[in-house]
Amino acid sequence: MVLTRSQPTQARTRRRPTEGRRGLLARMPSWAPVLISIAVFLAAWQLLVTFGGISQLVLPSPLSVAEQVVIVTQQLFVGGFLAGQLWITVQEILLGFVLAVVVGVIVGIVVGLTSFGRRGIMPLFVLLDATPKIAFAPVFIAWFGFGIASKFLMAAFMSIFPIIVSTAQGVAAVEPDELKLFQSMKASRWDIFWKLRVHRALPYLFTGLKIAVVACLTGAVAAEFIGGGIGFGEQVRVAAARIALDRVFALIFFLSLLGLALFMSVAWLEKRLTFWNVRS
Amino acid sequence: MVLTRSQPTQARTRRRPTEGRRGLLARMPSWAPVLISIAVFLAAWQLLVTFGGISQLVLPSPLSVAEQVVIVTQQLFVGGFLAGQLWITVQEILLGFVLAVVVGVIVGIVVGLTSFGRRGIMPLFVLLDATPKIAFAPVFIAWFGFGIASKFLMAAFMSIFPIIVSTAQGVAAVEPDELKLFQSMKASRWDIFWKLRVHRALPYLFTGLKIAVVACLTGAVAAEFIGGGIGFGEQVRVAAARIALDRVFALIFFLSLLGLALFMSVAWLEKRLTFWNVRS
Amino acid sequence: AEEAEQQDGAEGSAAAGGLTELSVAAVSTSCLQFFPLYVAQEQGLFEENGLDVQVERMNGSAAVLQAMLAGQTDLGTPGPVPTILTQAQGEDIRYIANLWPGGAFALVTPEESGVADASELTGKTIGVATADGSEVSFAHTIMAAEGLEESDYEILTVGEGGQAVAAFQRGDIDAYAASIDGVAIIEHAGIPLSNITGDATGYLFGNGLAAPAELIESDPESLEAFGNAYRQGLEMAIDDRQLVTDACAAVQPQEVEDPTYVEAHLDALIPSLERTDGEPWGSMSQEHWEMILQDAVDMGEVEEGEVEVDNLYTNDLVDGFNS
Amino acid sequence: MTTASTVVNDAAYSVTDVRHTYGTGTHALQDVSIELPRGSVTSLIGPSGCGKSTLLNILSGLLRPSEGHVEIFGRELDGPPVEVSHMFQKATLLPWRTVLENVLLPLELRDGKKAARKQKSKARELLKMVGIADFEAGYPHQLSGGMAQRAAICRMLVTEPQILLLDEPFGALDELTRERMDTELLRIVRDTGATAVLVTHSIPESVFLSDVVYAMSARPGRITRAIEVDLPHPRGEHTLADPRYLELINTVRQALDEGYRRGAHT
Amino acid sequence: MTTASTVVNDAAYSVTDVRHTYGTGTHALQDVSIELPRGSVTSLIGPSGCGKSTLLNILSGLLRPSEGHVEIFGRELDGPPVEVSHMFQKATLLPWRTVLENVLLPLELRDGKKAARKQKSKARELLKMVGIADFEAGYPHQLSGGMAQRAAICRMLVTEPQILLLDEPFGALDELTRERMDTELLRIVRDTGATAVLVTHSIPESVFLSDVVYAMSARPGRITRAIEVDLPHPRGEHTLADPRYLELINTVRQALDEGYRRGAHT
Ligand SMILES: Nc1ncnc2c1ncn2[C@@H]1O[C@H](COP(=O)(O)OP(=O)(O)OP(=O)(O)O)[C@@H](O)[C@H]1O
Ligand SMILES: Nc1ncnc2c1ncn2[C@@H]1O[C@H](COP(=O)(O)OP(=O)(O)OP(=O)(O)O)[C@@H](O)[C@H]1O
Ligand SMILES: Cc1ncc(C[n+]2csc(CCO)c2C)c(N)n1
Ligand SMILES: [Mg+2]
Ligand SMILES: [Mg+2]
Repeated sequence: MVLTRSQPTQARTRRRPTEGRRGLLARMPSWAPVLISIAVFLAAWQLLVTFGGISQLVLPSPLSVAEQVVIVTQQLFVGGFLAGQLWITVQEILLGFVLAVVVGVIVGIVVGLTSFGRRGIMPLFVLLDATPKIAFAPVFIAWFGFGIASKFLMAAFMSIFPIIVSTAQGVAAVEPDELKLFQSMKASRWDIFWKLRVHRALPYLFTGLKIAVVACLTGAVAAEFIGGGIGFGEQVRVAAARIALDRVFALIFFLSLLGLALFMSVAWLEKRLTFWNVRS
Repeated sequence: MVLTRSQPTQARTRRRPTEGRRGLLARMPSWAPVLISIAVFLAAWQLLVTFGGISQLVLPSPLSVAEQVVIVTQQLFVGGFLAGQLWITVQEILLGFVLAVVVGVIVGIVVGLTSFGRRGIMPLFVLLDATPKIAFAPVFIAWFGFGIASKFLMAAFMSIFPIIVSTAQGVAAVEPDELKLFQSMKASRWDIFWKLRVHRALPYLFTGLKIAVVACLTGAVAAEFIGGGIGFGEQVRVAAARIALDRVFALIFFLSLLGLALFMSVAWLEKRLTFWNVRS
Repeated sequence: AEEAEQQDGAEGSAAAGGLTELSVAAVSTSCLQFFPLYVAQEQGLFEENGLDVQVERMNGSAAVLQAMLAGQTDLGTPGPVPTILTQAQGEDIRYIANLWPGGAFALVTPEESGVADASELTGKTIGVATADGSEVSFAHTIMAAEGLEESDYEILTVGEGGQAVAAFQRGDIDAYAASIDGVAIIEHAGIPLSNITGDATGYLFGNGLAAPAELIESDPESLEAFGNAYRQGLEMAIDDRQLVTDACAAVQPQEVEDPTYVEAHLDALIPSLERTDGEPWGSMSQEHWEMILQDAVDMGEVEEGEVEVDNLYTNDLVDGFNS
Repeated sequence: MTTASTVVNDAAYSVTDVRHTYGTGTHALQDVSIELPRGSVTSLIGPSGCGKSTLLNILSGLLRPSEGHVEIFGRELDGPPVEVSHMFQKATLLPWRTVLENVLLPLELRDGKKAARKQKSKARELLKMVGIADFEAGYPHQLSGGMAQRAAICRMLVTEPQILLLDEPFGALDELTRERMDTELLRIVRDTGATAVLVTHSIPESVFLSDVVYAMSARPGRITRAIEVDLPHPRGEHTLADPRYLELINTVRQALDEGYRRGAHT
Repeated sequence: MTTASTVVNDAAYSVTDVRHTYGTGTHALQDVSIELPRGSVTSLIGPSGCGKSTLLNILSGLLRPSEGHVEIFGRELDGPPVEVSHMFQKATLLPWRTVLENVLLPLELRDGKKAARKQKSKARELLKMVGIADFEAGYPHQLSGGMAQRAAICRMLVTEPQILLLDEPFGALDELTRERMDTELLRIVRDTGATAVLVTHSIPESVFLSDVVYAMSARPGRITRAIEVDLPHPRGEHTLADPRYLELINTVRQALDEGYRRGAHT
């Protein structure tokens, strides 16, 4: 139906008037669909395990995973061993991310603002970014040892390329009209950088940061996986070695929450800092 | 200098007249800067190893890596064992990528075109995408065995989320003007999809594909790393286990070339299929 | 037996040429570590025993046990402790043969450190190759025999090969507990090591052949044939080490590029694979299994009484292995 | 002008008591009743945001009015009717199609790809008529704004519509190009006997093109004046010098200024 | 009009034999020589692509001509001079700054942040003058096109420039809003005694605002006619009814049409 009487709810979907069959769904609060699909997913999983004759050691049931989630949560709250391991991983991620952002943004600016950087260095980064960086994990361990250093450096290594590339794109992607405006106002290169390029680069940068923050988590976990010794990712590996698959899933669940929290923080910051970037 | 006499070379950098100091660099052929920076990088590395007193067990010299690159190249050309392993990894990546593209695009379309998908399912994918997917590698091995299956499925799993997200964004991001045009011409939903949405979705999709193709390589290698048994990534691990770091670096070099080739293929396809997408 | 075979069609169905198909998963991707398997394969010993064997390589006991439970493979070579853990979770996978009667692990220190006895490791750090528990309990057993508590030393997972070398060079570890072939790799890289294992761990045998109980029930003949071929592979390789290089060239050529590397491996491995106590190849002792299970209980890995020793293994097939 | 609404009358459109309020609460149109004779050219002019596009969208069947009703050729309007072609301020050519493929799009959507391919010669004729025949194989990004707008005209005409709805079709062009396009458009409309409704911001353009100019007040839009344009046909360059032309321009300006002042426009 | 170029004369600008060819080979300007007296308002009008913006960019010091030279207040032009403010077709407000911060930008760039902050009251006055004082804390995306353009005017005026270069400043506005802005602008220019150069596509606008209208030919742009506008000051709504106004519009149109026909414009 093309013709629809306009109703209050229609404003939201203004862009697609032909698709405006507004039923139950439209009247649900916004969290309801998420809960519904989670519930359906969990129910299907439980049925598969119950009636599929699959060993718990191969695919644990959601119920036993939930039990482990409860147990892990309790342990985390008590603040014992597991909380310490989580804290180690959090440190690795945060240190790695901060390092990647600081170095990546600086390198990205240099690369993006100089002709040599764009033509001579950028292709190298594309090459490096196309390597499966996880293959470097043993090298990092050998260089930087078994402590936190090799892990956060690996996390930084995994996450720095999207930051460099997006920063370089960002600082190079100034609006010609705005550049002309600044030039006509006799702005210095310094002012053009700080009062124009930086702002225009932010939306690009945040695109890179959102990819990077997830890559950073992956990097820390991968380094622990391969390098062993410490951290929450290592606990996943220990649980896997003990064939405690329900525990594995429960621990992964916490890692996902951590990833989501980091992602959301970056997204929140993006919204605050690039509030002006409304699609025109 | 703001005022510059316009010269033929200026056309290229029209957007930044203030940065137009055109010297040696501008007159070099475009591959020269890349070679220069590679040469500088390798020289610094060799000097570090030669005079830094670093054990070859920790950081091999570029020369010994180059030697190994030659050896590996010879072995690959002879078409023996190593070529077979490379072919296994290539298969894993291609199968994984094709699977991720097929499933990811279909899921992305469903998610992007339905209100329930956007509101109920998309957040789940964001959550999943924020997990360190590498933690699932042992689980994939348990489910799908040691053959190629568990590896290409892992590769697909690592690369599917950017495809889903970008496809969903793409099919939802139709230009309102164009949608109105189609509606005024009484176009069917089918026509709106195939003759409008698909085209507008392509640039988004390719952004996702370029991330995905690198993630796919990482996924295959990580699965081999952790799951063992077969493939080029496994050869990296074997070399690392026998403390042949020069070989490790040489093998990683070939994996990078593979990654670059895949990335370039996708970029080439993008240029062909979205030739019309010039920034206006 | 024919009826049972029809029931369990998945395992060991008769293939063309009258050979019975059987798949086995090794817990390591190293060819040298499991050389009897590959020699048997390369020399056609499995065919001679009426089998068509498919060999897979994985990383770790857990993955192999899961693959067996998921029906991905018929046989595996897990360690005893992971097998105990599997039984504790209600799955019936049993040892049918002991592949490493001489023990799988060694505790070593760099020669230059001058440490010659485990008792000198008080306050030091012991590196282990994997966190899968075997090396850790191995180290604990040695230290406990010296009267040291777990709090008297540190355990650090460092991985294998280059990572262990780096750990020594950086001074992150003072001793290293790893599989004997892992130790051989480090020595071969030019770091002389002293073996300070001692004899407290004499009862700790290494990985073995394991199979689901149903398969042991339904097709013992094929399993006997498999063990027989494996034993023959071991014996042939001991007589002619070149067979190992030949077999591994097809599977893991990187490992046999350097003949001295192969020699170092075989020198280290063969003594622990050979039966020196006069018992038939593959057999296990009730007493050793009880001690290993008790260790697992003491470490808190399983509850007392959760696993019965009698269910963990069977010596029923040993005669077949040695026929 | 009252006729029984059940009887088919001579009007292309008859709009009765139409009001429109958007879902957001914006009250866009108020009590609009107009009758558009077959073959007439009508202009809508008024301040920005007064509801001109809203009214055009209602006429095109893209939007159903909150109140009132619309008849087209005597029947109740219900969704985009086949007789109508709608042209928007922006050319909105699909950038992945050549110019010719863009022109053929409405035929392709109506009759399928095969049927559209058979009509290539007709599309080419139209392109020739507007002077961009050489560009049929080019892509939109290779065209200037004026050329793109001409391609959009061809696309609009290729289905031989009986009714043309034009929403500021030449707003993006410079004044001289625009005047030429106006003249061309007028000729086409007269030649084909089509009915046209034009939304514009340009007073001279509205006078030059129309039989009637409707001036609208600021939001909520209502029709404040209907100015009959009695300039003789055919119109052309000579019209611009006609004193009556300038007089009518002033009349429209005044009508507009009143509505403008009454509105809340900033 | 020949004066020794070393002597300081009364002209704000004197342009001698300027030609410009872009790096791409586009020959944009040909033999342009004009003199702009202090305090005058000059319009440049001509077909799209004829080089109007190129000429304005040369006057603003953003572009150095391939040949010929330009003097400003008797001295050789060399980079953007302090006396000049340049305004472009698009308002180009920085979206991350409030309206007030946007207006203060030129002061901030010239004198630093601190000095700029002290001039807030002056910026506020300007905003009040153009009627958007209430929006000083708002962001550009909250403004309509006309409001944004007014903010850009304030930004242009805040440095009290002696010369204003305006490149189609109101091209994006609707006709009535545009007329109001024109009137406002004219008042400001006259009040401050500034010299202004205006590029426009609208013939009536050029006549209404200027002392002299220069008509340009299609590319390569050259000045084909200079039309002195002898309409009395102050101009306003009454000017629109002045028969001399309409006469001058026709004169400019004819001048332009010649140049248009001679050019290669499609
Ligand atoms: N889809 C919509 N939802 C809500 N409000 C709308 C919608 N479309 C238009 N409006 C509002 O309705 C009013 C009339 O809009 P309309 O586009 O019809 O004006 P217009 O006369 O065409 O203006 P312009 O000359 O700027 O094109 C405006 O206030 C506008 O903001
Ligand atoms: N930076 C540039 N490099 C190369 N060519 C240019 C450049 N800027 C403008 N041109 C070309 O020079 C010619 C004159 O351009 P200019 O922008 O001065 O025209 P204009 O009269 O301002 O046109 P419009 O009315 O469309 O704004 C055009 O053909 C244009 O394509
Ligand atoms: C990946 C990997 N997993 C487990 C072991 C343990 N392991 C398997 S066989 C063997 C030899 C004696 O049993 C040992 C120690 C290993 N080495 N590598
Ligand atoms: Mg409108
Ligand atoms: Mg211009």
